[in-house]
Amino acid sequence: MHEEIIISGFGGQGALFAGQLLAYAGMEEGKHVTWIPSYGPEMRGGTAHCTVVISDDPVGSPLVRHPSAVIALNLPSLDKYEGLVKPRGLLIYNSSLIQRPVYRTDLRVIPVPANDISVEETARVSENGMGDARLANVVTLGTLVQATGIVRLETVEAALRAHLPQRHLRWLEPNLAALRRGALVVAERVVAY
Amino acid sequence: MHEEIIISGFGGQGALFAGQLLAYAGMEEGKHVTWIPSYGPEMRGGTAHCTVVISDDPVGSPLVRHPSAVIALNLPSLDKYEGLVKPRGLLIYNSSLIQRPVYRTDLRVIPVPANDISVEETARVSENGMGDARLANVVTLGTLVQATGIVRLETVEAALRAHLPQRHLRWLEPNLAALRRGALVVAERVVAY
Amino acid sequence: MAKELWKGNEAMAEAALRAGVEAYFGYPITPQTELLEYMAREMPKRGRVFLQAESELGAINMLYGAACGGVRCMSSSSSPGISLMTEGLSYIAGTEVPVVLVDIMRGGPGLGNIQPSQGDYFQMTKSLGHGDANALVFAPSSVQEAVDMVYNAFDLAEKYRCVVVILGDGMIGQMMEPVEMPPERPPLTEEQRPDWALRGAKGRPPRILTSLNLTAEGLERANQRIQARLAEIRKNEVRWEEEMTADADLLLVAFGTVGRICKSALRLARQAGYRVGLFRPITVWPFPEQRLHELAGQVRGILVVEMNAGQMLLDVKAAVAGRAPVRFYGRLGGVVPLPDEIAEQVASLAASLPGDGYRPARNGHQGVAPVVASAAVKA
Amino acid sequence: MAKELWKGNEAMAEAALRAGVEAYFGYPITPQTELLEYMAREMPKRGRVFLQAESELGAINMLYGAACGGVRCMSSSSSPGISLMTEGLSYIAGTEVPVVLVDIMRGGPGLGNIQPSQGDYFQMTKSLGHGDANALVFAPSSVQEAVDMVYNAFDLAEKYRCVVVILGDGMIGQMMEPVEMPPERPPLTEEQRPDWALRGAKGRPPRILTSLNLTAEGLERANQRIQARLAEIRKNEVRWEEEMTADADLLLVAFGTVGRICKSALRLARQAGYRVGLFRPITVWPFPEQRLHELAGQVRGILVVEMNAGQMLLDVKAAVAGRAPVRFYGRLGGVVPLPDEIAEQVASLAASLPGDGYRPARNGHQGVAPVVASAAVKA
Amino acid sequence: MSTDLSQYEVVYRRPEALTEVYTHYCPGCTHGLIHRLVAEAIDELGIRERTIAVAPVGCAVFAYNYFNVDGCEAPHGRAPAMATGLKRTQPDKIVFTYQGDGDLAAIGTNEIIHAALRGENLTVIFVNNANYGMTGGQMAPTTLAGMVTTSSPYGRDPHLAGYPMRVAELISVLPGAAYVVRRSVHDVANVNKTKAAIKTAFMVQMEGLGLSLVEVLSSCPTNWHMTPVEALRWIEDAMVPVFPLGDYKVAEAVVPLTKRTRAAR
Amino acid sequence: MSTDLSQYEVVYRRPEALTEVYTHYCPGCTHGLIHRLVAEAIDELGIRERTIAVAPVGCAVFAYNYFNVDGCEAPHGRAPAMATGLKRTQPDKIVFTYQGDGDLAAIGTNEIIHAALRGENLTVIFVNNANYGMTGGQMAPTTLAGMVTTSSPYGRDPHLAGYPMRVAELISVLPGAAYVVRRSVHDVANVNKTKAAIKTAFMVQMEGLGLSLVEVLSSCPTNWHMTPVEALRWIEDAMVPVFPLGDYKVAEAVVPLTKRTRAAR
Amino acid sequence: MAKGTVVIDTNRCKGCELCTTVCPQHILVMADFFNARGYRPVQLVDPEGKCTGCTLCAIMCPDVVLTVYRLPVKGGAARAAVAA
Amino acid sequence: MAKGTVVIDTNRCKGCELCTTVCPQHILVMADFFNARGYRPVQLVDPEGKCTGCTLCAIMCPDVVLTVYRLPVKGGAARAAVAA
Ligand SMILES: Cc1ncc(C[n+]2csc(CCOP(=O)(O)OP(=O)(O)O)c2C)c(N)n1
Ligand SMILES: Cc1ncc(C[n+]2csc(CCOP(=O)(O)OP(=O)(O)O)c2C)c(N)n1
Ligand code: SF4
Ligand code: SF4
Ligand code: SF4
Ligand code: SF4
Ligand code: SF4
Ligand code: SF4
Ligand SMILES: [Mg+2]
Ligand SMILES: [Mg+2]
Repeated sequence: MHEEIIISGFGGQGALFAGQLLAYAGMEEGKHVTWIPSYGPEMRGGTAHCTVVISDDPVGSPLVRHPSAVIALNLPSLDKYEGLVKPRGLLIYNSSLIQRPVYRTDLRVIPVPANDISVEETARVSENGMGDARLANVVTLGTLVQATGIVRLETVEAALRAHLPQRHLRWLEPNLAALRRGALVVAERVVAY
Repeated sequence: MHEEIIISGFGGQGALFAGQLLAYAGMEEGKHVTWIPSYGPEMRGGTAHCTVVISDDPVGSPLVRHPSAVIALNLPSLDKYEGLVKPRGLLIYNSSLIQRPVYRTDLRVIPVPANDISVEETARVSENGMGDARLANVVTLGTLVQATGIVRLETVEAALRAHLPQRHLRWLEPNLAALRRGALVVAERVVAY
Repeated sequence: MAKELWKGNEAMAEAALRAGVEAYFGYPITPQTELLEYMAREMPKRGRVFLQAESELGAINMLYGAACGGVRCMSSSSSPGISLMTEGLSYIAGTEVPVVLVDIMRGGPGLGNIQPSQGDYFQMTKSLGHGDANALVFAPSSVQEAVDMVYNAFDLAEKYRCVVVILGDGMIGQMMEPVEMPPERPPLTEEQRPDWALRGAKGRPPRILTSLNLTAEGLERANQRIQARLAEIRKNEVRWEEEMTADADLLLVAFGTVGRICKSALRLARQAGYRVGLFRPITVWPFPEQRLHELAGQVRGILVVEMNAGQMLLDVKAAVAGRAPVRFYGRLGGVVPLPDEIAEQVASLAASLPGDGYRPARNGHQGVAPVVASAAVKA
Repeated sequence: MAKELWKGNEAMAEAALRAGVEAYFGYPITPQTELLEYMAREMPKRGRVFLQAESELGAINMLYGAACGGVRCMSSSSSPGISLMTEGLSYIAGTEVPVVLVDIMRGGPGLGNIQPSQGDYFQMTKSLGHGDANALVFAPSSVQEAVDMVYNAFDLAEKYRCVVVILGDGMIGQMMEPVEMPPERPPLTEEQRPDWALRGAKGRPPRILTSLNLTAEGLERANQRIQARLAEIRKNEVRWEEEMTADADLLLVAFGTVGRICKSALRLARQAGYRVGLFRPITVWPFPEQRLHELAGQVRGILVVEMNAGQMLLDVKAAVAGRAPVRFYGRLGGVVPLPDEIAEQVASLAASLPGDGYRPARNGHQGVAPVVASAAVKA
Repeated sequence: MSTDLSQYEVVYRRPEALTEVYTHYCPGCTHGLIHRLVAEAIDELGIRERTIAVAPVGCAVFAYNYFNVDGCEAPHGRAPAMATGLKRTQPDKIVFTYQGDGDLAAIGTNEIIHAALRGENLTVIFVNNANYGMTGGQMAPTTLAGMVTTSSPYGRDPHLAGYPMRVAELISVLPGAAYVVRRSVHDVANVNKTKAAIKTAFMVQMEGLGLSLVEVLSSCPTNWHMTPVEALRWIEDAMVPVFPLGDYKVAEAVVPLTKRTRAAR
Repeated sequence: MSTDLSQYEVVYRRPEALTEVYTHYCPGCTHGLIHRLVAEAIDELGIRERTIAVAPVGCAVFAYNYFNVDGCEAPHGRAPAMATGLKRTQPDKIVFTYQGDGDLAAIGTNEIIHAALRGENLTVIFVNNANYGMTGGQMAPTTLAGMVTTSSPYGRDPHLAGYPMRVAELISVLPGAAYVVRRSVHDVANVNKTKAAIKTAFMVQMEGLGLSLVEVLSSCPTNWHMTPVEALRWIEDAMVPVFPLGDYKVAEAVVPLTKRTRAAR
Repeated sequence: MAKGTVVIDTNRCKGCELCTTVCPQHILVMADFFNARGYRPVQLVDPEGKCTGCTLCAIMCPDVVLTVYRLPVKGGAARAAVAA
Repeated sequence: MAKGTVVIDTNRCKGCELCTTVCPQHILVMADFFNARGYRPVQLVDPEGKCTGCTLCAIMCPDVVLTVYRLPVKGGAARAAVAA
């Protein structure tokens, strides 16, 4: 097993954290893992992405040109990575924000209304009953894990429990819920292969 | 012909200038020449010396370990260079300041009362009739040139005319006289060989 | 101890803390700033000295001062900042006081960018400023290796009274990997301080630490002492890694993260039927020239891969001494060479060699169309 | 024109003036200060810019600014000051603006002393700071050669948009020798200014000069452009001198003043019956590797002599590529190797070589007892 | 709503001395605002075609892309030296540096002090945002006491890291500095005053009177973890008391110029 | 003349904090005198065994050979940084730098300013002799207007090279500086005042009050081309008017210390 | 009251809201959509023509998003353009 | 008048004459010979015992050449030694 995943989105969308959760889970399951962010001024307001490699063998390159799976949390990310996914690879995108169709036909594509799901799940615990999009990253991570089986969903849940920053503890339950909701999407709507 | 001369003395004794005159004269006579000073903090009050190489061939090393001739204008210079002159080389020293005998017996040694001669020559032109030791360097240079024939005395005289700084022009005649006086010393007292 | 996921910069900082670093001086610069920020958080907690200097010149000279006191100290920076440190490094090396320096290289020359690069190879392994100053330079290829290097760097620096450099790149600094952290060591006691350290001349004659020696003879002696120490290092500390060299007739040579990327390239090329091995210098000064010289006698050709225009290449050529043709593949400006393109380069190296006519079947991973080799590719 | 006796530092300054240097920025440091002082006297007389900077950092960045305006400009310094300039040099090289720099090397590392040395070879030929910055580096062995190099340096710097370094040592700076000064050239006219120069965006789009390029791909392209220029230099500007190589079976390799001292050593060794030749690189970057490689095929052994611990040695080894054994004789800390001791080293090299059994009669100049070879002598 | 603009006069438009390039600054970052003021001053003085900009290393590193003038990029902190090299060799040009507080007040202190000492005819726009913006918000010499940054995570402790550096005060001590003032851009009135000062600063150079430096208190909403609006309020509430606005040095010969710029508004 | 000294009391003897080494200073150079004052202060305060000296690059480069304390050698201008490294890691030690005007006021301005800004507990002895002595008398930032040096052969032109830098005034602006004064050694009274100031400066460090800097006007007979006696007169006549003697900063907490040193004399 | 209007270069706007806080007429409001660069841009909502062309918004905008227009007052030129 | 004397470390003296200019008794004069380091050292010429041990010479000497002695005044200690 050797999977190379890129998760990409706007600065605040939590792509980097989702990648770390995945890496933690991989490590817990005894795999070799690397996680590497894009860094630099482009982080200022622009997009941020990270690359996670999970493998049975020691990881050579932590950077990849052609990932086996991509999560695109916004349109620029889809624009940037659609062309790069390996043939027969997996492309998950945030259909709440991205309206355009996917052009590649040699990919497994899963649109996830990640913002909408996040809004629903966060609304449950927010004081004013208004939800927000902050869990879109975890939603799509759920989808990825479910669709690929790179790691088990429970391991990601454990990683969430272990690594969600203390100050965000009240968001643990919504996170777990978002993760599971994301996983369910796979069953619901596999659009193309 | 390949001569390597070191001229050495206290900071103010003009060793460097004497060396330059010699180098100029060598150049005028179509030789290959180099002149290199000692430099650095030791110049502060300490001794200063220069090495002049005059040769029929292009000069390889401008520095020498074993000069063929040395002019020692003061005692520290004699102490430093007596042991380094080449066997059968020439050692000229300022006997006005140096009382001790020379120990080497394989050298041609010429003591020159350079300060005394200088005092005499400078007294002639000074306002108050008091001489000083400032021409000791040129005196010994005269001795060197006369004793070795490296260059002709007239060429050194021409060099003096050409390179004595403008502001010292009134010292030209005394310089020329000092040079000639130094040359005469050779005839007078060759002490040892 | 269980492994944890650590970011390279922070992992190195923590390793230094556990090794007993007593003082850190630095100045922010991407992509090493997390190291400084980690120190800012953790050093005060443990009662140790953290100080953000006004510049890299300030930092390296604060380090110099602390080191003169026999204190375990360290700094970190990245390429432009390292350039500013070279005068100080030369003084430190000339004074023979131990310091540890982490250099997380980025793209140059000039301001360049903040992507991974190996453009400081020359300035860290060769010149270290003016004069014959040399550091013991380690090039980590993983976060764990970086951690272990930092952890051991202080002892080595003290043993040889030298500068120890951890020469990583942006990838090492920014990447997260599982790490097993070494145990915390007790701090140095006053008695353990070296006998040359400036601690106040109480009950003993004053000590002087200087790199100045006005006479040529005196400075030559000082240099000979330094060179003798460096010779000891060359004897004792050369380290490298080999992979699949036993039967190799082609050899990849790469250091740092490029070395690990070459491992993937190696697998691809082996799948494609090439008998290729990997030689990864772990110390880049001293360079493992002896072993490379031996291996060069065994292979048909050597491919050096670097993220620069060919710096280690020179050491390789000198070590190989004509025993095998040496080719170079370099990416510049922060572009990271990836396994597939390196594998392509191996193939084209093999094709270009006279060799025994053996031409492997191209049945392995095909990758994508190879990127055009950079103009920096040299014969 | 008649020859005059010139001190190296002042001669180089005058040569620059005659070549049309428009601005000089520097900071005092022995043994190059006379160059700055000459500029202080002469530049104002000719209506040009002399400015003593607050430091070498100031000087190199003033130079950078002037160069961005397409102005003929220069600076000079010595080893510790040069170390402080490397960040700026890397920026200048990365921005591709032409400057001329004189480095009069002194003993290191650290403060060292002010005696002649060749300890900046690595930092001037290899790293020039971080990244793959390279300068065209000339190593003069006489004052006349230094003068000619400086005189031509500006044209070369402008042609290749690069840094040109005159790499001398304290001897070159302090020595007086007869010099034939080249003629004064007319100053650049406004039309002759290069088309990239910052002169105000009057009637044209603004111009930008920078070394920054945030994307890896963009910076790689910039680097490739620079490397292409450097390749041109390698093609066109390699220079060296040979003496008595035709029949030589031993080869001395030395640069700068050591190269000229080796000429005397050569005569001594020839007198002693050794068939020795001299190879003196005049450009040390680019290093004349091709010709040395050829010569290496002809000789039984090579002796590299330097005033450092063995820096050019690495280039020699890489160029020789195993075709002949390479030995090293180095003096450190400002000690100047003299002809007799070098001749002794030639003899001991010859004795140590397997060769054809030929052993010359020792009938030449005996010199004095050889100094003990420095600890820096390496196999 | 389609107004017929042909009836209207333009009362505010993009200055010519700014290019059309989108800036990379964070939303609400006043670097952009200060750029605009510089550009307006250049336009109003009619010096665009003879101005050369020296950009710093800091968030304003790309300033040369935004100013519609010849431009270059100095190593971190060395802009005044680079500008000196430009101005000394091209005295007819107008050369300005644009520098952050890390750039000018930390690594580059030496260069600015000596440029001021020598009275270089340069204009320095000094943007004080109390932190190193570009590298992610570390402590700068200008960081306020107690202020939390990524390298002063427990708040700047004056006993360990000193009190904030007051640059205008420091530079004004130097004889070669002709015009040294501190301004802010936290509201319209202060923006206008800043603009006048920047214009004066350029005029000082045009008259060859020596170094002019305008320190501008500027926001960094991203690293201050505030909204842009909050950030401006914080300048007023927290920064201005530590960095009092005002004229720290107005050389004799500069006084008439300040009157002219005031009148022009 | 053989006096029986056993009857006598020693009223002046070589301080213990000076070694017996002959200094390399030129005849009449007051570097040696200032060394002596520093040594006396160290002796009187009883801190010799816990003092560390940081020598500069400049004529005082060998200061570590002359002070009978642990010592080291900083790169040109970096002594305050090196001293910071020493003091921060050994706060119980007394660390001082001894720096010339080229060292501190030219290449090393950044380091001294930031040491002062941070309020490093260091003592700085700043020897202002209006030129670069060691390299043969070039212009320094402190060179007087019109003064001829080897790098200002036509006299320092303030329009090109600026007016002399007044270091004490500049440093006193910085909040972390606790005690900043200017003194001179051109006559006995001033030597004594300098001594008191140096002693105070060390006491400031002993009390942990921040940076103390004593600027001392000093002679360079060699490069000024004067006799030592003329050189002292020149300090009084030419330098003191440009560099007024006095106390530029005496922090609240330092005032009692100055009284103590005055009383002790 | 002078009559004015502003033209918004929507894609240039970063949605920082600085203009909205200074507009005396409160006619600048944030849009509920994102522009091409992912920011919520400002919009002029001035159905009643309240804009006076006072330029305050433009003076505070860090991104030079706003061009301000004003109807010339009869019998006199408008206030001199800030950037002539 | 207190009675004192000075001891001169002759080889340390650089002949700068600073001490001679401050001695109120004018009893320090330059020698007519050179010391081992080539300088003309200062000499105490005090046949009449005019030296008061005032230490002024030592205070001005840049090379710590002079050690100053004073006969204790009866009924009281000498002025506290400068360097205790
Ligand atoms: C020599 C060097 N050191 C450090 C850096 C990293 N660096 C880039 S910008 C910066 C700080 C910028 O802060 P400031 O000048 O305040 O500008 P701002 O971003 O706040 O506008 C630093 C330290 C560098 N590029 N070069
Ligand atoms: C980096 C560097 N630049 C320049 C020098 C040369 N240098 C040595 S001492 C000195 C000036 C010293 O002047 P100052 O500090 O005033 O001391 P002084 O000799 O006058 O007491 C200089 C420029 C050096 N050693 N290192
Ligand atoms: S980081 Fe701060 S200073 Fe930099 S662009 Fe963003 S808000 Fe502006
Ligand atoms: S050169 Fe000047 S400062 Fe240096 S020792 Fe001589 S007199 Fe003193
Ligand atoms: S011009 Fe004035 S009234 Fe019109 S939108 Fe702008 S701030 Fe509001
Ligand atoms: S101030 Fe400018 S950038 Fe900010 S919201 Fe208003 S128009 Fe947009
Ligand atoms: S102690 Fe006083 S009186 Fe005696 S020699 Fe010295 S200065 Fe003169
Ligand atoms: S002051 Fe000191 S060095 Fe000078 S002459 Fe007097 S005793 Fe000698
Ligand atoms: Mg800032
Ligand atoms: Mg000085």
